[in-house]
Amino acid sequence: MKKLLEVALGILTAVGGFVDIGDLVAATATGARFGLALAWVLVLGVIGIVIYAEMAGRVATVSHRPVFDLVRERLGARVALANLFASFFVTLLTLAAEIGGVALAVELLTGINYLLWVPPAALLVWLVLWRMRFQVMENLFGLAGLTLLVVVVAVWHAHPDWSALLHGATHPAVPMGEGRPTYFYFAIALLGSAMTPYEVFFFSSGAVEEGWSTTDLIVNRMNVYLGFPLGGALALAVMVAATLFLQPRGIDPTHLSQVALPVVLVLGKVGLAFTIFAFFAATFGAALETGLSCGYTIAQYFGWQWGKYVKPAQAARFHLVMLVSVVTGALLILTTIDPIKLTEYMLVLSAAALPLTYFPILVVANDPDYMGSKVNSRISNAIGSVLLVILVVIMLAAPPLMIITKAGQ
Amino acid sequence: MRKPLLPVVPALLLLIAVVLAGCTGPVRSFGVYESKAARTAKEEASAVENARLVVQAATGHKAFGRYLSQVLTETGDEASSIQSTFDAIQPPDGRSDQLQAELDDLLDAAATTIAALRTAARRGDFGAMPRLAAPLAGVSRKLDEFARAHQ
Amino acid sequence: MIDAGLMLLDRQLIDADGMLAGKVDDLELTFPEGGGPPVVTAILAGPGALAGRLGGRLGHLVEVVAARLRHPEETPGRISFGLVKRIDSAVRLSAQRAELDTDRVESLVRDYVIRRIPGGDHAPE
Amino acid sequence: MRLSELLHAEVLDEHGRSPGRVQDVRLVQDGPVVGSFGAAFRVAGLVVGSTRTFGVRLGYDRREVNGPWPVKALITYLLRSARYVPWERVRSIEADRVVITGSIDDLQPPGSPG
Repeated sequence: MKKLLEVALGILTAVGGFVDIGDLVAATATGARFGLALAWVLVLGVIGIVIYAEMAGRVATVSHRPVFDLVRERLGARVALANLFASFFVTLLTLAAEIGGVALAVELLTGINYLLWVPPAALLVWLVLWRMRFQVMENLFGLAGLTLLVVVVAVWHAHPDWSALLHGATHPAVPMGEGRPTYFYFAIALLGSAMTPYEVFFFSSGAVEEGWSTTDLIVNRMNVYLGFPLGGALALAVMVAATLFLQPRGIDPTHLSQVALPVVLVLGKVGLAFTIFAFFAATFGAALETGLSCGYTIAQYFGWQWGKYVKPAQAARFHLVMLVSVVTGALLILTTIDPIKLTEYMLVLSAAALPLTYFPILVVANDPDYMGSKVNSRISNAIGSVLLVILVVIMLAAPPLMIITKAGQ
Repeated sequence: MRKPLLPVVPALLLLIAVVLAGCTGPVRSFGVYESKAARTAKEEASAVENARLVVQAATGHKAFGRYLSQVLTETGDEASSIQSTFDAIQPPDGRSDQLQAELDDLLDAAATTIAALRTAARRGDFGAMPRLAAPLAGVSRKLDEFARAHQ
Repeated sequence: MIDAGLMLLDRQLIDADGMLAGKVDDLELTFPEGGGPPVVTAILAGPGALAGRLGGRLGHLVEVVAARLRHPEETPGRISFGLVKRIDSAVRLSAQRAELDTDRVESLVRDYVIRRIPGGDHAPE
Repeated sequence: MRLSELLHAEVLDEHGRSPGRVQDVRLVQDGPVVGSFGAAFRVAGLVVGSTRTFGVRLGYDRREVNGPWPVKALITYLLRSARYVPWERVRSIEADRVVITGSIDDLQPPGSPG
């Protein structure tokens, strides 16, 4: 019974923790500009994160080695260092975007300029990283993130033409006035939102933080196989809401407030209150995950003690990296760079950096020295390989597309 | 002896710099000016439609005043940024001058109306908003037509 | 037999208490006095050892930083192979990390930064 | 000497021909007893070949990593020219260069260390 509760809690926090500023921005932007013509990319992205997060969780559970530890072992000190630069840079940008998202959510609530909320938001993020136990942190913000269900309710109450939506999703076409490069540019951003590199850093390190053993492999599978697709469904709901309310009017969203607009129109003030809370919970939870991931990647490359399962004094350099990362992220937002634009860039760079993380996971998940009998099944390998090919193509295509489309304008 | 380490970070920074720098540049022909004007009209139409949606929320008492004035402030800022970006481009010839005049009228009309809405929202005068917003429907339609005509 | 690059290099070091204590950044090989093939006598860990692996300008940069963080007359962090207890997916040591000379930077950061922030010495709640 | 001084060093035979660079160093545990570890590792030989591929450290060639097969096939192909040099054949070690006795023609593939 206790195990069952544990599994249920794990699934719920996986759902609530799935969506972050990247998903909100990418789903709204693509819904508003392309309707559901990019819904298939979200499905592909969810399949990708399910396959690779399951692998990373299984590897961490069986061998007690988190992802970046293995990146160093499999790629060698030199290549892994280049990888560390790229992965850390993208994760730091994501952290900055999430801190910006927290500040924007508070701005929506208070009407006071978001820049004033950046320092307190960053301080609060750091305090939680400094003092709160890992499991408490994960459950609290995972469950709070479930409030995003309000978007599903809003879509339901809007009584949309379901068959038209389904037709749009299953017959993807580039809408009038949009070019093919822009379509693929946003496809990459959307894929990046579902599969950001920090998610596997966090997920695999989390398995070590929580001391998972092989009996927890079932928990790992349930979290991933049920939690992530349901979390993806929340992102899909955001996309549908934008398709219903923003696309017909030709609105190209540029602010977080516009992500909330469809819910406001359907559910009114109560819906708005829930939405703002959900924005706060989702971005704050993700700020914690990315802040930790900044520490995880560097500490795991150098072999330093990391983790919240020990006192800060026992993982001194890990905590120092997190502290510096949170401050740097906050300073980046304080330069008055548009957090939404930053998010869009971050998503494309995330997608481009994915093979660097996913390839070593795929290799180690096949290594009997680490995995014993728990090596990858043929199905995992088949789907994992196909995805990896797609990701390598994306890595090569992203920079030219970014220039051709002027970052999706 | 060994290859230099992949210059990942400089490459990324360069990429971002290129993208950001690509936003504006000198315009020498009518064709380029026309496409910039069309793009401006499309962006402005998006802002105008957003304002209309906010008014719809306001009349139905569907949102807190703070949120409404927040969104209208953002929309107003966006409209003026669109206009100032467009006005910064020198029209290369006489035909472009005409295009500029035509579009600027629409941009002015939109900016004035959104500013009035913003003020009303700040004062909590939501009842007046539908009347104030009335011109936006026409402006939006004309912007849309303009964008289509000059694509 | 094992292949050093494949099964030893870049592996995680774990101390007697289960704490993470750095990586196998390099190995020290010693030629025996009576001749014959070199013997692995120590694990080298820390930035001074890592720099040699990276090579080039970057390696040089790491070396300069590392040299500032330790006494110049000392060689890079060295852990005698006699302290190794077991090698599996990590290299397990029979000493505590505080006893290793690879722990210097960690203890500097701990004593001068982390311990000075309130709560640094308490487990998270 | 450090292990890293051997890694990536170019290997040359008596005729100045090269089978590649040092990819890895094979160790055997039969040296003098050290501390609690028991017999120390002693260098048994060098794995030599192209070091310009990222596949050297993945374990597809010398260990039982078998999937996914396209990756296995690719890496095995890239590393097909790897050879094993027993330590007895190492004549001298200079900066970035290892000279071996005999010809490179009679070197065998490295096989698995286990």
